[in-house]
Amino acid sequence: MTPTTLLWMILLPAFSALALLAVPKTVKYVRESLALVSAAVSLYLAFALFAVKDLSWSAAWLGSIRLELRLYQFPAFILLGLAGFLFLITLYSVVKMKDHPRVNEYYAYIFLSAALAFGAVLSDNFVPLVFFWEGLLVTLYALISLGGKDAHRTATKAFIISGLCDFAMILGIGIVWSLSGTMTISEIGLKPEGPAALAFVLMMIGAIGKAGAMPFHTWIPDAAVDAPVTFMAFMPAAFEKLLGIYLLARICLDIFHLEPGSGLSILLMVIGAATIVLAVMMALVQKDLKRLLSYHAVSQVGYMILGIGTAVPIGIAGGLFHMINHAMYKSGLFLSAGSVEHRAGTTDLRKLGGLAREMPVTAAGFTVCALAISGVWPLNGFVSKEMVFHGALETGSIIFAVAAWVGAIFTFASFLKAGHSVFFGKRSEERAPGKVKESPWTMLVPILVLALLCITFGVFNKLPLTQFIQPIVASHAEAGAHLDFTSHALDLFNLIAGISVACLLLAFGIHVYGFKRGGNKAYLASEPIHHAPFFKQMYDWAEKRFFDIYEQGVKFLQGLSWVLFKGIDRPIDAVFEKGATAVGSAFTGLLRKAHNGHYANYLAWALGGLVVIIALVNVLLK
Amino acid sequence: MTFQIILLAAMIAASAFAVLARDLLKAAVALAVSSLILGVIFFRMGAPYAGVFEISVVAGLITVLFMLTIALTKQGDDVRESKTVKIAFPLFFLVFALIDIFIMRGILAKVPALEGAAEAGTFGEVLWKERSFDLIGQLAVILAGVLSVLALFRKRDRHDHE
Amino acid sequence: MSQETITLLTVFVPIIGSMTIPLVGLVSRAARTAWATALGAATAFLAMSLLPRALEGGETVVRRGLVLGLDFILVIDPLSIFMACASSFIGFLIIVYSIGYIRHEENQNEYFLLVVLFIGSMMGLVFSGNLIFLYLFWEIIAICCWRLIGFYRLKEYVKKADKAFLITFFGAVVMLLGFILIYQETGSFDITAMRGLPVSGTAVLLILFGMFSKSTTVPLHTWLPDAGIAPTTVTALLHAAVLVKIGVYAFARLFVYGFRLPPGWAEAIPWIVVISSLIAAGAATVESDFKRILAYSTISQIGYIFLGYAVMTEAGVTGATLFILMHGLAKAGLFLCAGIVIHATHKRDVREMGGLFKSMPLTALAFLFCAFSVIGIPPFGGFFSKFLVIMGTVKAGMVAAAAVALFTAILTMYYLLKTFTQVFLGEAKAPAHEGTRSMVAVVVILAVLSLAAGLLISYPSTLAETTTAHIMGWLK
Amino acid sequence: MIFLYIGLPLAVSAVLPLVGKASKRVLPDILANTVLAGLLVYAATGARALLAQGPVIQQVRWLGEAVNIRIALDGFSLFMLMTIQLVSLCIALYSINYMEHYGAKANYYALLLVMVAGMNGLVLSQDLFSVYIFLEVAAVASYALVAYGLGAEELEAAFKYLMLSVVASAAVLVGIALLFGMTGALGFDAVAAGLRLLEAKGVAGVAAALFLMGFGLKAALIPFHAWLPDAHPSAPAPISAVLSGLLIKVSGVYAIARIAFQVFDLPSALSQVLMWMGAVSIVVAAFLALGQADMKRMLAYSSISQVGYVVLGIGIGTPLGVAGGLFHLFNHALAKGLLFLTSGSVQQATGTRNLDEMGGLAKRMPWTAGTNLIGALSISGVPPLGGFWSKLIIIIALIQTGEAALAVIAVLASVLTLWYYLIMQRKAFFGKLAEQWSKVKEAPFWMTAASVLLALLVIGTGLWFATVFSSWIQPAADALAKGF
Repeated sequence: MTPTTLLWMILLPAFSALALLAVPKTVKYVRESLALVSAAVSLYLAFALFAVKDLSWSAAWLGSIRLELRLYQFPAFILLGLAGFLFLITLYSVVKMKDHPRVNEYYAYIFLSAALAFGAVLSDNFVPLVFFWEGLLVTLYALISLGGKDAHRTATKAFIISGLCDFAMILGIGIVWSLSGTMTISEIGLKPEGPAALAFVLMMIGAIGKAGAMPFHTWIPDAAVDAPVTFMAFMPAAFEKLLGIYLLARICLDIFHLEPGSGLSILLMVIGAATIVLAVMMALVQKDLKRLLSYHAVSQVGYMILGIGTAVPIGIAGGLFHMINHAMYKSGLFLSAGSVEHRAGTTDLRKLGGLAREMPVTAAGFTVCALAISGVWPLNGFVSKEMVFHGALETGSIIFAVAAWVGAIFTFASFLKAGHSVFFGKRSEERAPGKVKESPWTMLVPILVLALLCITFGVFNKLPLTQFIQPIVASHAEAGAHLDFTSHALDLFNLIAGISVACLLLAFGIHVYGFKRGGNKAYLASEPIHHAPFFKQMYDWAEKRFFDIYEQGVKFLQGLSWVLFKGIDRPIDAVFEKGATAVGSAFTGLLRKAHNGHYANYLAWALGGLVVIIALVNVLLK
Repeated sequence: MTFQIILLAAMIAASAFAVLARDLLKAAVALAVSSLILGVIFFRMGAPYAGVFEISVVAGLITVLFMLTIALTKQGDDVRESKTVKIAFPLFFLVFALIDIFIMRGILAKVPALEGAAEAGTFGEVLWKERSFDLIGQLAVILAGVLSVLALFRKRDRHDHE
Repeated sequence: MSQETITLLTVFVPIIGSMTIPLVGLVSRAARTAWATALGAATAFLAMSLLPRALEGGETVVRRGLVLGLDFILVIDPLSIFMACASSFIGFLIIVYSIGYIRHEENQNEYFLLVVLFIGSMMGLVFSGNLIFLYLFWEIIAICCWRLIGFYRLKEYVKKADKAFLITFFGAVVMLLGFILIYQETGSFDITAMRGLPVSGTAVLLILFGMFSKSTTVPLHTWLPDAGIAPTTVTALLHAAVLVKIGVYAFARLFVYGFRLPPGWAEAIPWIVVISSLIAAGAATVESDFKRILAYSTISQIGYIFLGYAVMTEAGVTGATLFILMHGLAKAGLFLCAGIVIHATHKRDVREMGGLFKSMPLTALAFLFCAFSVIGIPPFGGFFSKFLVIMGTVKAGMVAAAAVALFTAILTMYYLLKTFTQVFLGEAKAPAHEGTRSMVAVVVILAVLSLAAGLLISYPSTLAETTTAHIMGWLK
Repeated sequence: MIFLYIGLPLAVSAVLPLVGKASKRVLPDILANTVLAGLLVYAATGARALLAQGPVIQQVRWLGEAVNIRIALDGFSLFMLMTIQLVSLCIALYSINYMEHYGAKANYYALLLVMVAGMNGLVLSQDLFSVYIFLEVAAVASYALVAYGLGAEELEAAFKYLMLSVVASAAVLVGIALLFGMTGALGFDAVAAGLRLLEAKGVAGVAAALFLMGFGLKAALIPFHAWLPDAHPSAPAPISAVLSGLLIKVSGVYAIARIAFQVFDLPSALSQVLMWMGAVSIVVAAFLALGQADMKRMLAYSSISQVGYVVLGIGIGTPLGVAGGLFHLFNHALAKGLLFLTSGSVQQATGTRNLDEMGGLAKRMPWTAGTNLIGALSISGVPPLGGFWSKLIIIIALIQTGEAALAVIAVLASVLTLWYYLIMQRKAFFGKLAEQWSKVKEAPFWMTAASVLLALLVIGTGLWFATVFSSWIQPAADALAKGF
């Protein structure tokens, strides 16, 4: 492995993207094979690099700023994850996106995103980091635009929200740069105090914004409806989570040294906890599978942020582990939803039901992933959530652990509702029996692989924890030198796990209660909560997008613009357009009135002038 | 002395004619004659410069101006003055004159003059030797006057369409 | 040829050549157009042939003594070469586009004469090393600009042209007063002789008037949106290649690489331009006339260039220099796309457009690319310039100003995407067709260049950095 | 033979009416133009060489005997002579076509030549009374020329002009009398010597004020300007051009400058008064011009405003200021002459002077429109034309002497100037062609040629300002400000 491999890691998908764009639409198979091959090569490279783990490469770039790439434990791991998802989603797309009218663009954007994401992960300099990071905005916009008729609205929304976060990050980077004097990330290590604290917050906004935490999440549920489902599995579920949390971890561990119990740590935990609870409450009442999943994609980010925000080793490890776990099961879930959509033509919970019989593999994959996300023992979600709980408790603020548990309750409740409505229960009357078939294998394989990974990472959790997570945390000395995963009980039989299990049982109870109240209709299972006194009002407001940062932000922007335009710009223009003319004609009018054509008048001026001049000359002479 | 009296009498006669003449042109010419005589009187009283200037300015120039004015007003409309101006102008003029009188009196009393700058020389000398350049000017003024009258009293050929 | 000769040719080939355009026009229209294009190409080529010189750094001063210290001085250094290349190249592309665009208009002789003269004067301004000659070319540009804005000769249009001329002239004469004050203080009009000399705040204020009026900074900006009534090629020329850049160029030449700003101004100017940028972005959001939106966008972006130079950090200055190029490419692209759209739909109000992506995909994509570049999204060129400007501002300790600038960037994002959506996406409201080949070719070239400038950033940035090193050199 | 400048035009003008009997057009055209061209060439070559050793005083001989006609030629007068012949020649060229329909061309040329002779005489004379006399020579000719159209409006304007001019003459005469009474001398240097001996500041001040009023009225400085907006537009276009371009400068500005410097030695009081008179004229007249719809009236007010600049520049009193003022005098003479000529072309083509009735004439009269634009831009002080450099020098001189307020006025007034010239451009030339003028034709050859010649001079002055400045303006300014 030569250092240039790092560059090829980025260039390969980029060139593939160009090649994919160039493949004519009429040619069959070439595009798909090309995509698969290059995804596979990327995955291979990622594996190879993961084995090496220590490389750096740099080249002259922006004047004195160099294009610095650096590979070590952490990026190598993320890179592997990204490449893996790229491959799986490409495989899935082979069938799912086959008939999409702009399929070549789709592949091109996917591979471009991959290239940019690889670049962002490998960058060891803020400038290339921002370059790749913000470059993802373009592919984000493009990919969402590929959806339905109104997709461009959502695309704009996603673009602007992400842009906001990225700009915040740029400002943060600027401050970091002026404090530390270098753009090379590995040379920086600041204490988040004073201006550095501001920089921390700004960079954090960039990171969690990418990951889709509240309040920067609102485009995700919209995209779930408008954008292709593969995009959802690819970007919000996998890539953006990995990138966002990766950067958050780097911010908390490398660039700044976050102290447990510090104000910033609390801030992060508050954001995490709020995201968990609020997003899951929204997820609970959704009637569309993709929308429901998308809210979970937001909610789960809360756990990661909470974990990293604790700044204690177990919490950080939990957050990171949750990141990779979440990417697996959430991709799996989106892909299953895509599979359902592919065959049943809809993801509306009200129109689905009993699909387990027709689509058993999909149903199985979905179930495993759903249980994993709900934190059911012994799946991977259970382990990582436990670690987060431990971390939260270790900081001494029980409230955050409580919030995490509340999240767990409703997560499970909403997945019970979703799974029940889609795969179990009665078959929907609208659907003729036998019409729906299981999806083709290329779609199923990714789902199954992801489900299996969920099981593996859960059951044999020591393996990923010691192989992947521990070295990462360990490489940041203060945080996790002695983390060996034995100090905290991660099995079923301890108090914390007990509380978690109790939460799950409670969730089951809620579901059953709601199911019965809703006249045995699974999709109505969340209605009791939906219509509870306080919640109803909140949900109504949320429905009207009162809490949507974008909608409110746009209103603010428009209002501000209007004020600036009418209040400053137009008055200034009036000064030139009307004011100057008015003053000119006023003076002119006055003077013209004096010139009335009477000789005597003029003579009087002349004589008056003479008197004045004589007086002036004489005064001035003295 | 007799010559002086004759000159004075002639000047008065010319002036009276200038006032009484109904034809404005003749009046102007009469005024010129009157000024001319005045110039000679100045000279004879030992003020050759005053004489020369009197002839230059009044006899030459003013006459031309008068003739020109007559030529202009003959064809032009009357210049109408508004009532306010009629009142305002004399008032202003009065004030101006008063100020002028007082200030000028004060100043004129104090106007210093160099010693020994008395005028000297004969009329011919002053006119020919000292002020000969003005002679050309006077010729030019008269030429201009003649040309002006020619121009203003020309047949309005090709101009009537305006 | 020596650099001196090349530079003199760069300035005088277009200026003198422009005078011959109507003469050629007497012979044949095609020959005239070809001749004008050739002059544009020659200018761009001559300017670019100085590039190797720019990369070496250092400067050459050409001097021809005249009376009263009004010497004719040319300064050939990386800054002037960079600016000359950017302007002449974009100007050349616009001339090519014009071939198709104004084919059916009257007064084409005058049009080409003025455009070439415009570019030539720009070259003169860029290389001028004497304040008075800077002013001289400045005003020749104003004259060209005035005639070109009123090109369609409608009463209201000519009024707007007069407005533009008067406001910029007002600013310019006030600036001239400032120049004279400087002359009084330093005893020279020679820019090269006054590096590092302190000047009074009054002079700075007066000079800023001129720069702000030309580079359309609030409150002397409103003529620029009104100038949108000009043919689109002209607006593109004004916004991208020449006119509005001369204020910032002069700023760099005088305040960064010239005399020293008195204390207080270095802090005040960034705030003025940042707020100007914000106000203009707000106005762009409210406007619905296609070209007015873009015009306000220019005003807003100019603020960044000023900001970069005003903070006087290396990153800021490099960023601002790059910004001139990037904004030139992208804004020219945006205007020329707008030109194609307006040409095809005969509408100017974006609310009456829609769904044009289908009928003119290349134009739409070019527009989007250029919009991304203007917003500052990687991998487009505009990203680097904006990023460096922000970095420079933060480095200078003006975090709040940088924050406002970034907020403006969000607003930029909002209105440009909104415009793109309104014009190219959604329901098709009017039948339309793609522009002529030369027109589309030019916008595509500009879009691709916007992208390429980002992907191959190391080339322009090396040049920009050499420039910065050169002009900041005396500060140390 | 410098005396030719006075004698030749006078002689020719005397015979011209007779020549006119023989040939109504061709001979007068040729004769008048040849005289002016010859004098111009002589000014540019021979007279220039004469001056190489310093100021020249020539004694005229009459039949072998020295008569007391002494004419003084220094840099300043030479510069003025040059300007006078240059503009007059262009105007005479223009008249070849323009004066066709007025008739009596020979008489017209004769008057024009008398006026030129008057101006030349004024410039060459070196004593107060001669100045006065030649002032009147030029003035008398100009009254007749203003009224040359013989319409009611023209006659009224000429009458008003005459009436106010007489007041001016009276003031000048009183001033001369005062000085003569004090010093017993009339020659500039002699009077100056006398005044130095007397140290009578107050009375000298009154005399200076009288001169200021008298010549100020000729120069149409505010508040003595009221005759000009009537007189200048009423005259035939070439005459307007001479009046605005030359007469007000020679009989007003030149006389003021000569007397203020050479007789009074420009005390600072006089300098202040001059500068402020100039400044007030600049601003007030600019505003007045702004409100005009009559093209020539606008130009007339503009003349007042620009003469303000000239006086402002000269009033500064430093060599640089004087140079700026004189340079502006030159530039304004060219540009305003040009503008009046083009306005004449427009009037002849369309029959109107009302800007509101015109529109888009550039389409039909490209040469006229183009030259008009050049003149307008030059006067507004837009580089690279001549007017820019002169204004620049004036402003530099103002700043150098610390007159910041005046500098600001001078600068801002040039925006006003540009404003009204843009209005003129917009309403007359730059815009859509108005329906009724679709058949308008470009001006005839000589009219166009004269305009183009002037326009080229304006451009040339701008581009080769350094040469013009160092070879003509600088010696003139030195002659005035430094006294050699």
